[in-house]
Amino acid sequence: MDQKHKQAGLTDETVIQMYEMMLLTRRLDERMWLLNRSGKIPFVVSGQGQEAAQIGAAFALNRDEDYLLPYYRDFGAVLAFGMTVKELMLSAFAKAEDPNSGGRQMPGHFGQRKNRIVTGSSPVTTQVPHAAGIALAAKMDQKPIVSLVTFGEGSSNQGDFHEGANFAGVHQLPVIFLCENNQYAISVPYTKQVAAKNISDRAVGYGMPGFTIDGNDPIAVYQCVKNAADRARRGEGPTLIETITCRLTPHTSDDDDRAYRTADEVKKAKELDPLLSFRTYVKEAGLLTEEREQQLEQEILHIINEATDYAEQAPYASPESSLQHVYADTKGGE
Amino acid sequence: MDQKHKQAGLTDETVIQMYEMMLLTRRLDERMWLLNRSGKIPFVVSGQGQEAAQIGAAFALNRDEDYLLPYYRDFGAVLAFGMTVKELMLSAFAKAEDPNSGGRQMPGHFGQRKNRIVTGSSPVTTQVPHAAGIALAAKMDQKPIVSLVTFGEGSSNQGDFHEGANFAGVHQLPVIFLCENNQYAISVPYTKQVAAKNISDRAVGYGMPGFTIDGNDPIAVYQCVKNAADRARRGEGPTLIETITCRLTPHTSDDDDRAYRTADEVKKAKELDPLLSFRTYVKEAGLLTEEREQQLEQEILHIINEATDYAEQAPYASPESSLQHVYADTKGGE
Amino acid sequence: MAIISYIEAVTMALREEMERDSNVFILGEDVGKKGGVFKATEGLYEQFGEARVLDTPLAESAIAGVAIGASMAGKRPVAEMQFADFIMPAVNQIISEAARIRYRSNNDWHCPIVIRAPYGGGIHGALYHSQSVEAIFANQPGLKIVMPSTPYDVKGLLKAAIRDEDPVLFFEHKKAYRSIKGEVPDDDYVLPIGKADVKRKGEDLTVITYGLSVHFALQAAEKLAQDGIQAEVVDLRTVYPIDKETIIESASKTGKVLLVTEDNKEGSVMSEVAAIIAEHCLFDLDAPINRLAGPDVPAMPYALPMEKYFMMSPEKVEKAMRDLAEF
Amino acid sequence: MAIISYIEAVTMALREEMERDSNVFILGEDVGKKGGVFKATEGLYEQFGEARVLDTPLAESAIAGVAIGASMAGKRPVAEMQFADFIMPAVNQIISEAARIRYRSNNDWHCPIVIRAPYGGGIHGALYHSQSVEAIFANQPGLKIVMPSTPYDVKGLLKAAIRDEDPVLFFEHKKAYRSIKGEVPDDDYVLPIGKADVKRKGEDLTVITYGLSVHFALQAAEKLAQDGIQAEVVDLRTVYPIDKETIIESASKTGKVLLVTEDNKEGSVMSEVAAIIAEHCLFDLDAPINRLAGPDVPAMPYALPMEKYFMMSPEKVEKAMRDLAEF
Ligand SMILES: Cc1ncc(C[n+]2csc(CCOP(=O)(O)OP(=O)(O)O)c2C)c(N)n1
Ligand SMILES: Cc1ncc(C[n+]2csc(CCOP(=O)(O)OP(=O)(O)O)c2C)c(N)n1
Ligand SMILES: [Mg+2]
Ligand SMILES: [Mg+2]
Repeated sequence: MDQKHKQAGLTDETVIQMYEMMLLTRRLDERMWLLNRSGKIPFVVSGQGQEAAQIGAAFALNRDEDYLLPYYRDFGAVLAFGMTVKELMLSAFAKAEDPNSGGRQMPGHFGQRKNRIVTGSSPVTTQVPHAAGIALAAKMDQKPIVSLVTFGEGSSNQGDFHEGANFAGVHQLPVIFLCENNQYAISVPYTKQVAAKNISDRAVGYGMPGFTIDGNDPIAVYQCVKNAADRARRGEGPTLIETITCRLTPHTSDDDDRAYRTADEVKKAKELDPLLSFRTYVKEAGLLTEEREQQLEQEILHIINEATDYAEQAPYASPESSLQHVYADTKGGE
Repeated sequence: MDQKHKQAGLTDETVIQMYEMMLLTRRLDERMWLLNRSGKIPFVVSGQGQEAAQIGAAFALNRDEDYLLPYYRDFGAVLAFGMTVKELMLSAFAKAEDPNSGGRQMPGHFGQRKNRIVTGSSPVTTQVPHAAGIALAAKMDQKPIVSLVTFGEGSSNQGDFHEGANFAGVHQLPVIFLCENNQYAISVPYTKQVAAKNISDRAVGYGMPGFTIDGNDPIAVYQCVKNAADRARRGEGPTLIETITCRLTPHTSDDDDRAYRTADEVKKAKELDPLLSFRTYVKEAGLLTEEREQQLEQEILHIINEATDYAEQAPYASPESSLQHVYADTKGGE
Repeated sequence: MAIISYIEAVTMALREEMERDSNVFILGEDVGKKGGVFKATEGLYEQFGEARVLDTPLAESAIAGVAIGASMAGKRPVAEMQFADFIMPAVNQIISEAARIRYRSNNDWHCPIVIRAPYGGGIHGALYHSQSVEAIFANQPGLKIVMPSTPYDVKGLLKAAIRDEDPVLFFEHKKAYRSIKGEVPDDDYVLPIGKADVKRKGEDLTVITYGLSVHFALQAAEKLAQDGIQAEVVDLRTVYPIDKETIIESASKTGKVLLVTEDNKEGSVMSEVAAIIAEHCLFDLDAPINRLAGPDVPAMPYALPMEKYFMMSPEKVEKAMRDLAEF
Repeated sequence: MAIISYIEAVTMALREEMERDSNVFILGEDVGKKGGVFKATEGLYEQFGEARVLDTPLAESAIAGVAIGASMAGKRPVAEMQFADFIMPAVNQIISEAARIRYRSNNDWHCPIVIRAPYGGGIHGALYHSQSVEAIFANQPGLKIVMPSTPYDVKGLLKAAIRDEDPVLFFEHKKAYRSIKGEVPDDDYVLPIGKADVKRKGEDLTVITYGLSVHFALQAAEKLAQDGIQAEVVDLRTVYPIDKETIIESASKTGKVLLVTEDNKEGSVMSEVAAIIAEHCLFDLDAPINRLAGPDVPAMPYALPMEKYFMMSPEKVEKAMRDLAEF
């Protein structure tokens, strides 16, 4: 019998790329925490535990044409869409060269036009109607483009989720709604956020298919998002996909999660860490040797070191540049 | 076999009361249009075609304790909750004595504290979270009170529907969400509003039961709302009920529906007019004779005539009274 | 040059822009087959088809949010809010998103949308169909707020708004829709957003206002002229960001300023105008800066006597102008 | 009398009011077990239980709307918006509903809710965790907006807000939470909503401000005093509806007025203050009314140099005061 990734239509090369990107994402994330704890960067929000969902989803798209509307944990997805480690470090250090915002926004507020990563804000879920709008434009222009929008399960309780999903349903737009369900909205557990068994139960109310899948399995996520993208491109409309994961860190570097969840709970979740299980998978599939793994870690370390040094030394935007880009014709000083 | 209303637990007396109230509601509504077309009142919004849903639902509640959060077509429901024809006429004429608003709001913006009819506004669906809040208060106070909130199917696409329903689901609140699905939001037909088969398909996403029923059958509505109210009082949480009806008039007196629906469509809907089928029912059940019917029409005519005369002659609020009641301590002139 | 109504100028601008640029499209509640509840989009569904004149679900945050998304993908959406009063559910999308997209992305993304909405009272619309909502948005850098007074201005400014690279709120006075008529060229023209317009020259006092009240001020000015008092009438046209220069110039010239808005008084855009004058023209003033506005109650009541009490009128403006002239 | 921090005063007021009146309850995101992201509700979940300290779903319109509903059924909800920036999805509930319920029902219903929200910058919160949002609401009759500067005022005004019969927005400066400390009586007391407070008496110029900037003005005033310039510092405390009397009195007395806000300049609540002075004290003024405010860009950037450029500071206030004194 074929290996799981082959069944899903993934080549050996692609699946190992996915693994490498997951590892890169994790190591970058870990470095950010170190930088934060040593006082070098003021803030971290991270995606640890959700990389499989993010990377599985991103790889299922056409990363040269489709649009990504990520939320703040989506380091894996934006890396897969072409943002570089250096660029993410520039954002962490809030430097002028940060392509997301030139140091104007907090880290995790992604945006990069050339890679069709749509600029995001802090108020959650506003990106959901945007994804519908982008898909509407694609439909009008008869371009085979899909928009993928992500959000937390807590955020799926905002009105904008409902309105955006409904709009996409009515107009049968090529949108994929990806809910990264990590069981918590900061300190609020799933049961106090939602009474439905699954977030995907909401799909039927918008006339679209809904799926709940294991967010720790990048191949399962790939497969499900790929099917949704294919459907979308065939003009069959949107899909709601919920990936079940766990947030392996506190909410952000400002949070202490011991106030609301037990160490045991986190420990158990860490046993399901998608990085571990995917490593096992690629090894057992004969795609990753011990040496290559060592080498890969070295390469990644090097990339991250270089990016950190660069970003640390890069200049801030000038204070007066705060005045720029309010309107198309704002030069600053107005 | 028992008659349908008996199976539903309705006595002969109650069922005939329901019929009388439906007839009263319709005749009042018709009078309002006449008054509008003859230039006596500036505006009408009406509930023709939806009376069975409104009155079936209202009768299923404890009209001495429960709360009603109606929307603008709910003349039947507010009459059932104790607002009088005279009071509604005072509102139509925008006179000072109007208990809803003292002539400040347009007709159809109901509110009467003594009857627990909660004040409403024009922006649709804002009342949905209010209903959850009232139910939350009831739960906190351990009172066996239910809140019934109504809204159109178009309005169920607003964020506030989603957020209010989700809140009620999470906290298992005693709320009944009643969607009066009349197939149109002004000119926009159901298929351009919603891709789901039924509005009630949304219930599962909030962890509550959902039902779609014939809104032309007051007994079916009564039964379904009664079950929901019983569940709510037992602490089993909210219910979403969708009644399928037809709006027999244009959207309001300012609308001309010939631009967007055919005469034939309206004609067919009129054949399903709940007033006709319910009259047939009570007659066949032996609860309404020809004479009683005549007499009833006379009584209603008299009530409406009297109310019209009274309201027409009643004084407006003084211009300066516009300044009152901004805050608890606003006397006016501030 | 034809004489057309204010609302016909809206339709004309929309039609011409849709003909000019295939990226322009309209979305909103009942804008399609029905042609809008006020008929502003009448005929456009027939001319441009369903794909470019979209009837949306009843959900304003989605209307704004979808427009924003489409604009980021290269479209030029013109969203209609059925009444300005119903823009409230979309405030998050307008303020947190539309207004901030260019700035927060350091000029990488931008958001060229227009949101049209009928506002204003005097049409028996009660609390929720009469409001002036501009002040809610008139402190949000990134937004532009246009509120035209004449059919000529409507056409030129709506076209400018559609071609603008940034989000524009375009508020149309619903009482002006059919009551105000004027000459409008058939040609293509745009008027500058951000510039006030002196609608009448005068030396004795200045009235600064916008929207329907411009006409009240002009009528009153004619009456005063019969008594030899020459009032200058400044039409703001854009209420945010405001045209300081024109304000300062006129206020300095006449030394007597009356500010008129149909909105509630406290916290209206006229507060900003007063602040600008107080900051820049203090020593040129011969009289306190006078604001004439709606009372500070939530919104206009339905019953006619109360509505009239709240609503701005030529008589109220004239009285305030005479009082000021006599100061 | 203990010296406590600004945020401790918030918690104290909440606790005492919950002890006093069993109808008072709290709802918001993370207010329960976690005690709020800033810890304003710390210990209350433990003391009053889950039923009176509700962790809500992440949905601000529901938080406001549910609070409104509960208040109409006799409760006294205190809703927390996690950051003032995230009040935007609730604007429709606050403006269309809370502010209008008493008026539209002709006094039949009313809506005694408090909505608390941390606002303001200087904490490295970037565009969406630094904003001053009061101007959005400061033209909505029916609402009251309280923005205290000291722990003493926090306690007295939050208690007053909870006992008020009408909706109150209560904005707490998040940078003040731990940096500002002061004496707060253990006793029960309330301070009047709608009244400004003269925090420092002076004859030479008036600074009118609110929130954190009150402290900047007081610090600057001390410096000026060393040079013999006596500044009066007026703390608005309630920014809507505004206390005209106190403003007029102080402006008339000193004749020189500096208005300070951390918000963007155009359309801020200070525009209204300027308008009031221009309307009532014109002939008492010795200098133009000067506004010191944030620049007109969407909101405070994240990077430190840009944040500092935007943010108000004692130095900026002092400089503006000296310039005005020398005018
Ligand atoms: C409108 C809004 N309200 C509140 C917040 C504060 N906030 C930031 S993240 C968060 C929780 C989000 O939970 P979820 O959607 O499950 O995503 P997760 O962080 O778990 O990935 C909250 C409440 C916000 N950013 N936006
Ligand atoms: C927030 C908001 N947007 C728009 C409107 C204008 N409007 C009034 S009723 C209506 C249609 C409502 O349709 P539906 O909910 O199906 O109720 P129906 O009138 O059919 O009973 C619209 C768009 C409104 N009142 N509120
Ligand atoms: Mg989560
Ligand atoms: Mg309908």
